[in-house]
Amino acid sequence: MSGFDKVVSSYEEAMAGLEDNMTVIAGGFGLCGIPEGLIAQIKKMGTKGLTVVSNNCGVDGFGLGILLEDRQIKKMIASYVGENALFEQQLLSGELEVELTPQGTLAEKMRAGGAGIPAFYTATGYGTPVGEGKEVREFNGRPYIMEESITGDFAIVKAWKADRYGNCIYRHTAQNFNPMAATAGKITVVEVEEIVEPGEIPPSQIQTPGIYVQRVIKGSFEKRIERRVTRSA
Amino acid sequence: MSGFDKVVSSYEEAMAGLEDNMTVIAGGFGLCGIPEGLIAQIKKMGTKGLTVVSNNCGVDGFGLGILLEDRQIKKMIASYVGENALFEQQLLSGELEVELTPQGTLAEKMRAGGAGIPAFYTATGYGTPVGEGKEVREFNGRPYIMEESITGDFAIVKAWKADRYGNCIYRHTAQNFNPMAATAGKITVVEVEEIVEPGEIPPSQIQTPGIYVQRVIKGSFEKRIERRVTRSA
Amino acid sequence: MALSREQIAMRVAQEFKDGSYVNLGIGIPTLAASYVPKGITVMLQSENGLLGMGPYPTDEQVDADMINAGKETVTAISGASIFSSAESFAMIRGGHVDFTVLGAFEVDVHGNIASWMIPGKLVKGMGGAMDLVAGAKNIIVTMTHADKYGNSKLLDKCTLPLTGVNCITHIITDLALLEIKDGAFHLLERAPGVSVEEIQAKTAGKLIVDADVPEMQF
Amino acid sequence: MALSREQIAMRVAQEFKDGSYVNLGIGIPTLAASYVPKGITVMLQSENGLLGMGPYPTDEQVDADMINAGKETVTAISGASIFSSAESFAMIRGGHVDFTVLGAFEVDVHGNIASWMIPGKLVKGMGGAMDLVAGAKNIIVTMTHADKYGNSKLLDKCTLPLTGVNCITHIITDLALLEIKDGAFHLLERAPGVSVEEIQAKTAGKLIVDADVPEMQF
Repeated sequence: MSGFDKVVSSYEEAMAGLEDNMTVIAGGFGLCGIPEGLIAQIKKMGTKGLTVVSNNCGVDGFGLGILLEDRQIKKMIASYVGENALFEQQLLSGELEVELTPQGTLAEKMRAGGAGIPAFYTATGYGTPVGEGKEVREFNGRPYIMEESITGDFAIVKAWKADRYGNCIYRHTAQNFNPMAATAGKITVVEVEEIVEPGEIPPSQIQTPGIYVQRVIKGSFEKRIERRVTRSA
Repeated sequence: MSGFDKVVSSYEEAMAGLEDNMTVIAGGFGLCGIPEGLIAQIKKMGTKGLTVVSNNCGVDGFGLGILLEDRQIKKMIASYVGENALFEQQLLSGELEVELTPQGTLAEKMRAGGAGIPAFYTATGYGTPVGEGKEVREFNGRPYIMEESITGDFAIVKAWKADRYGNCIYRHTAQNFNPMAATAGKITVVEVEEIVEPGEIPPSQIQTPGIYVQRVIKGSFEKRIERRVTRSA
Repeated sequence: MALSREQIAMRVAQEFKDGSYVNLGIGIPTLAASYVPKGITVMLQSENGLLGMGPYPTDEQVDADMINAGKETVTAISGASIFSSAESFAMIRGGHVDFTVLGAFEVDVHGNIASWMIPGKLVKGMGGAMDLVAGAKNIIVTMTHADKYGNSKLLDKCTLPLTGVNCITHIITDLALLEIKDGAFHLLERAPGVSVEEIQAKTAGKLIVDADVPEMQF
Repeated sequence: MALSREQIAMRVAQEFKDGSYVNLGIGIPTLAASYVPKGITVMLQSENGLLGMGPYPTDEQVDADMINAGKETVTAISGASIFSSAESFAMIRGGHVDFTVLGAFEVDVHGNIASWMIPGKLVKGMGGAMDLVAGAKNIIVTMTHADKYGNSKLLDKCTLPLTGVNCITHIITDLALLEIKDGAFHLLERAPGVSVEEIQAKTAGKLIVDADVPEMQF
């Protein structure tokens, strides 16, 4: 089944084909479950004018935040961007465009993009700035707004394990947006902690079937913690 | 956590509240992964005028087919109904109304119903009898039709194992429509092969979180096979 | 006397029903988890994909892959489930979460809420708040009754960009528990020692006060 | 001579590209799985929720919970995944399945297909066929060139209720391989020993024939 072997051995191969002005969909919630090495590769490549779709934009100096340093991001589609001074500065100076999208709508837009559904209706955001300019329609007497799906030229995903066919599982809450991002890229690249052989992950436990995945690379992860809160034992 | 214990001990309790003219969403594909005991209970209760939403309607004498015997089903929403002489007879005589729905659209309608999405667009069925009377809209130059979601007064679901909180996993391809059905019932009843204690199913392997489930009952299953095809060893 | 943050959280927790699925926003709402009444159990939903959120971890339990929607390290209870963001908001949008508790800048007599944006200051984003207020069956807003300049946050009409319309039914402030219906705030309970007059003075929106308004019981 | 069912399936299998995800309809399409060329691997998607469908089970392997979209008992290959119907059709509708092969009653020069309903006879339902033709990137239709009365199934305009519009690009019949483009059937290959004249006679829709039409190679 060599035709299904998605494993690549370098980050150059992993992100080959990424060009200026493309759209990149990224998994992750805050700094949890982010494809650290793929983001670093985009920084290294210096690709500019990117539209990045991700729940957050990292923090100063880590995660997607590092792509702000050389102004690689033209537009950010996110639900929450409040942890990043450089982000704020570029937003206020007009260098960075931001499309704030409710978190659930963002997740659903990615899923819909991957699932061939061009648009759906949600009550979320009706009557708020999010609903402005969007079609409103009533169902059972309640108003909903139409939201269109999102797809990307690339999707960059962090999984726990993948087999050579690209079948992925995620670890704990590092799952978050990753499964939806994985479905929505023309080229989906998954960075994993461990590559296993086909069959090692039981078929019903696979969270992202390999059909959505074009490339798999083994990474190493810092896994920085944004808010370490503990209790005494 | 007794407030979250969803286990009931009789089929009467499991289907309590089911009334004439209600809508019942059922999991299963053909005879695979169907809630056999819950269907038998509906037959026993004699509830009439039901709208049943299920990919298929069983076969003569098994699965949802047994609800045809006493004409309990008024309307069937399904993608394929071709294995059932009694079905054919009631359809031709006008006793049974049938709304044929493409399989993927049916699955998505259930998911949307559970997810608070009242409608979505799909290319499936555009230009065919399925698209007649439905709103057509172009996205990126391609025409799509609007499909509305489905919810049920009851959802009847077959799972492999559930814990007392209603967290479910499915076995092999007996998963099929069950996870979507589970999200779309005002009262979702899950019939399982085994009830386990909370924590026995690892959190990331749970396929239907208990929040969707109101009642769990342990059943016993015949698991009739529709088309047994084998090869020599 | 005005309630402390902890007391607001305690009053919120009294509203929890046994067997409820609850989403608690950052701040006072999260505190409510510490005051769930005896004999009542609730299961906490965290919108990043966790149902059955447990306490903060011990040092040994800390795991970068195990966080809550506030990006804090957490644990999961026995019987928890973990899922994608799409599934998490399917639960929320689909009305499967019984209770949502969240903070706000302003609430008005129509049940509108503003909680995510103050124009002129930097916009951090709405996160999951718009989905939560659109989807939850019961929403309790917690906030101080007035801002630090004494301006009421309970208005006839919100002035800030909205998070949701027509969705808030109950508010617990440092001064009172109020219900919103028929285009007015209805005073249901007073904080111990707080007079109806003080509440009236600090409520800009239409307020309806019955003859006898009981004090909160703790 | 007209191709047998097996030969049609063999010709279909020649179209498979290494590393393709393929959905095969009931009948001749399913047979194609047996003729995948050496050195080529494809992964079979079954729309009831299985990617990586394997051969039929031995008697010992039979499991009622393990079936394909034709409701037959099957097995899964190593590296297979199993998922819900919603996920399965997300794959299909979203264009992630590379090849779909299915049967039809009629196909026309506009790429329309009719395959699920003959009015007056009982309607069994479209199952997943409408989703498959709407979502697949490449669709091959397999069918006999004409019905048993000699009536062509390749028409200028389908007469039966449609399964999908503007979606079919290739047809493999017992007589020929044809491509649909620019409002016509284009004859690409003939079955061995079948004349262009016979194909022309049995093709009701506009047919374009190049000077030299090669025979299929097996």
